[in-house]
Amino acid sequence: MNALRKADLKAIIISLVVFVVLQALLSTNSLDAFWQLNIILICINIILSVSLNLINGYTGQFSLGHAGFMAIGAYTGAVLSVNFHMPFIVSLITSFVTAAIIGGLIGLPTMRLSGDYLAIATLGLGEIIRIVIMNVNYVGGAAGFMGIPRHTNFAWAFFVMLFVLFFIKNYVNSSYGRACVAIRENEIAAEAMGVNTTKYKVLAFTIGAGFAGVAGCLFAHTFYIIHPSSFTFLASFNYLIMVVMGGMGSITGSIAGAFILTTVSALLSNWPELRMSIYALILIALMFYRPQGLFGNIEITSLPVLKRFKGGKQK
Amino acid sequence: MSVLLEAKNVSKMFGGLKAVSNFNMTIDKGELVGLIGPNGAGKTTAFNLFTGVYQPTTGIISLDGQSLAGMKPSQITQRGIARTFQNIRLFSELTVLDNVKIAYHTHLNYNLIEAVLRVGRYMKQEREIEDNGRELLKIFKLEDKAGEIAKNLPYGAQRRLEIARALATRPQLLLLDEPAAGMNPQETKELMDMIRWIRKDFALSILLIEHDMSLVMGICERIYVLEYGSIIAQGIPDEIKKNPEVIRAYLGGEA
Amino acid sequence: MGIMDQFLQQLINGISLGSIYALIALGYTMVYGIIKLINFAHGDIYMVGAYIGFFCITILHWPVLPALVASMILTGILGMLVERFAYRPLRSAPRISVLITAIGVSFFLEYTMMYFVTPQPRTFPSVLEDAAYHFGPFVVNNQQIMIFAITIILMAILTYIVQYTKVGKAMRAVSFDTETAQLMGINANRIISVTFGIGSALAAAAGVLVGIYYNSIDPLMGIMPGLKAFVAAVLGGIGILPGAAAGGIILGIIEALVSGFISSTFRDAAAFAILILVLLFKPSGLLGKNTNEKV
Amino acid sequence: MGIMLKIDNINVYYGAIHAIKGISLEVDKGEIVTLIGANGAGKSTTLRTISGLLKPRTGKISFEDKIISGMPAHRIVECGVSQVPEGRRIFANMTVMENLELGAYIRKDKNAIQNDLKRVFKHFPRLAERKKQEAGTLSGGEQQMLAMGRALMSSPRLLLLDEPSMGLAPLLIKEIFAIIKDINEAGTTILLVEQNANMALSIANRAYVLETGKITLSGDAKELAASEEVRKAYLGG
Repeated sequence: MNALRKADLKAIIISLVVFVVLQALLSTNSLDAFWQLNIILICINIILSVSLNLINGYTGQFSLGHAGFMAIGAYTGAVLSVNFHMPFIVSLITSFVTAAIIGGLIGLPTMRLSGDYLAIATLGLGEIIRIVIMNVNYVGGAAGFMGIPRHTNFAWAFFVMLFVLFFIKNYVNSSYGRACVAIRENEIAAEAMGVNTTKYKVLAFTIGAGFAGVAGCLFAHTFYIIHPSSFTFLASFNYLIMVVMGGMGSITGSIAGAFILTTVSALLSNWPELRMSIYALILIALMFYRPQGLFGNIEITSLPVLKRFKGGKQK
Repeated sequence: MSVLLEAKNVSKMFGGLKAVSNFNMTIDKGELVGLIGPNGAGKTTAFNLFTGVYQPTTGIISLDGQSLAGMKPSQITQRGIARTFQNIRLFSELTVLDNVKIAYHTHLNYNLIEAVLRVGRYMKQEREIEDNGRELLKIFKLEDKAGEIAKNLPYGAQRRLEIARALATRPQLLLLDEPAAGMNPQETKELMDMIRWIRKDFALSILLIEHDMSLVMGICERIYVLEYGSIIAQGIPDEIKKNPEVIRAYLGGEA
Repeated sequence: MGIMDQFLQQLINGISLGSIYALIALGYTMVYGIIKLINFAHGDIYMVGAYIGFFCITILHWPVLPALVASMILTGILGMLVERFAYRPLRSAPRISVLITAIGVSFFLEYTMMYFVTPQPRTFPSVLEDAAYHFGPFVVNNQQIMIFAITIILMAILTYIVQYTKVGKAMRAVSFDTETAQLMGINANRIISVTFGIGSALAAAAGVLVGIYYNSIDPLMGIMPGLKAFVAAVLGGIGILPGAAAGGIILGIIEALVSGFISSTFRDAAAFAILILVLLFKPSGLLGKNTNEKV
Repeated sequence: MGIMLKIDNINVYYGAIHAIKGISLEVDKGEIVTLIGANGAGKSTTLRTISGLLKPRTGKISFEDKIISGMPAHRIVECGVSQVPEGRRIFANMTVMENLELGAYIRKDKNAIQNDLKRVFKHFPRLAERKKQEAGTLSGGEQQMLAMGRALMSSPRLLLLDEPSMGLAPLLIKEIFAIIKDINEAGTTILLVEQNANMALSIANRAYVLETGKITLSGDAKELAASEEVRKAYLGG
């Protein structure tokens, strides 16, 4: 019928193939427990990096508080599952809603700030969220929240990730996404083109926060316990680095960034100090030699090699 | 002829400084008006007041009889004023076509769900703006550059794209801030033809700030001259050229 | 102890802690003022300073003052090296690249240090005898007196340098308008380097003092104070030296009061809450002037 | 006598804009040369290129037979070229005295600096009265004087002035131009960029007219002042 739909269909088929292969590997126990866990973590980190990319990469609003929204989702989901025995899907949806609402409420005043000031404000807000959680005994305080059922399996993580990718990809390819990118490129010109910049900034922030909440909920149900110290601003840095490494404004890039960093981090987990030093050097080298990230703002589907197979109306 | 834009006794203070004072101006429907004056006279400030970037300290600006007071720039664009910028402000990392597509923003009305699921109105409207955008680019001789990144265009083409983008918002009034700045004489000449032609074909009014006097004198029907934030003269080009106040403002006193 | 006495005691504790924030914040604000970079690695520079001081005292058996000076000099050089090799090549790069580089430098310093000294906290030797002085109802100990004294001396030296020396005037000029400063014949790169050196030396002093005060140092000790110091700098008005000093002291006092009267677990939240309130209502800080973007 | 500054066919770009299109000009020792033209013609760009704030893509600039194009800006000041930038750009948060001291940044000889300070205060007595005042609180005219005084403190052999009349009332403009003439008579060569053509031509020896990045006219200042072409360059044909 048309190119868009055909591309969607192709993406779905590829995703299913990937899923079946990985699921087969998992159910035949070809991967040990460590890697089984890491595959789930990769899916979760992809959700986090892609949703942060919507805020930082596409809309150009420098947020450093992503881990805070992840924490909100994680704790919301855990409370619903443990204390209210809700089905997992309800926990996931509620995590989205709660994180999105708080994200929106935080976004409204802070989106007036820009650049460094926004970065530091969101960093502070993320920390406040974490400290508040740490002081609520109902969720275990500083000791952490224990006894969370292990609902997250590979299938859940994978299909939720797929949904988020689908959502954000289509979002950025609509007038909503174009408004975001226009704000990133030149806020004054965007406003002059009739884009209500406040609205779209807050909307991107809300959606990004919501999906971080979803990732948090998946994360909480991967382990038996969650702990406020998993959601410090250093975690936010980590997601930011995935986005920057992959390329701001590229979904493919965020996927690659999350995949590479999670894998490398898993591979080097026996040498923690060395791992972080190497990591730091790679980061600095990246900024020197490829500051736009691995993919820049290009998607894999628009690489010249692949373009030939697409029936688009490219000239 | 009916008045499209009217500025009545508009003043703008920055701190204690009067950037624009007692500014009066009318633009009729279909008119092509110039705004000139030495550096720092307050011309761009006037544009920023018309487009809602600044709010006037005193005075009223109205479009089609409706006051624009308190409106954000995006709302004013929706009312029908579009502009270009003195120092080009394209969405420089995006393609030429996407630059224009963004400008159709206010004419799209599908909702978030439709966008994410890509159904109904989304598909129809996206196709429309794609076609309209390419159509518009053709008019500005940019159709073969649709897929290029805006910042890679030659300078003159960037200026044209900025005008095309402004027109995509479907304005009644187009404000051009130094459209010929940085252009060579040949490009300037083509630009003059284009401005005349846009005005006629898109049936709109144009107000332009320009330093290139050959351009201003060549195409404007009426000219306002601004100095130190106040209008010191207005009239048809031939009057302006001979006006001793204007000559003094430009060449300085003390001959 | 009455509530007023407790208040006064917390005030003294707050000023001690605040002095340390102030020393770190001065470097933050100087660097931000001159190249508009949130130098996330500044807190780690402070950590390195603490370790250099520690080794001078424990291995070389130096007295505290020479150790402090040595730490300041070596850390100052480290700061200049970081600027020269990590930030200067990115002078015309987008802000985010430099910011990410700063995060990278921060990680690098933390974990390289951890590789060499292990993650375990070290006990900073007590260099002063544990004496406490009673001034009416409240108590000041030796360490606190030393912190006040050194902070005041360093601030006086800094003020002298910035206000009255040639290089200080050049620093202010570059920070106000780099291009015009060059038209005065000022080598901006050299002045930026000096700024990093001085800022890092102050952070090193803070590191040594904190070791003396809390008796414990570790490779990740710089993260929180680094952020807090940035909050202090924003609170006082980023780029303004007296602002950073005042911001540091105010922040220290507020934290001490929150720990004393509410709960120590909320003291970090208090710092960040202040940050956000300042950013939303007076982003230019207590001593700053508001500016508008030109269209 | 002899050529002091020689600009040889330079091309300067601002991103995609070709701002200076092959300009060549010369300033002789002891002269006042003015560069006039409408807004956006490239006058300031030319001065910024001489001072090293911009690098020409092609062509070269030499000062006293030394090639200065390509040198960093602070080295060019050391060669003896000082600029009063457009919009004055004084250090508003410092005192008048501190601004003047920064002007003498490259110099070491304390006595010579003191002499120049006296000279600056002689040209601009108002600055002496306001030595301790914060520069940002000065009036526009005083700020212009401070910017000029600051540039003189480096004891330049060539002084570049960018739009000294901008934003000033007519009476002040007269005063400033009289001082420029004095400074020149005291031995400093001057390259003056002005929009106020009549004023500039009245004190200059020679002039160049700049239009959209090119020199379209040049010659004796008195002759140009009388010519119709200058008016056309500003107000269009």
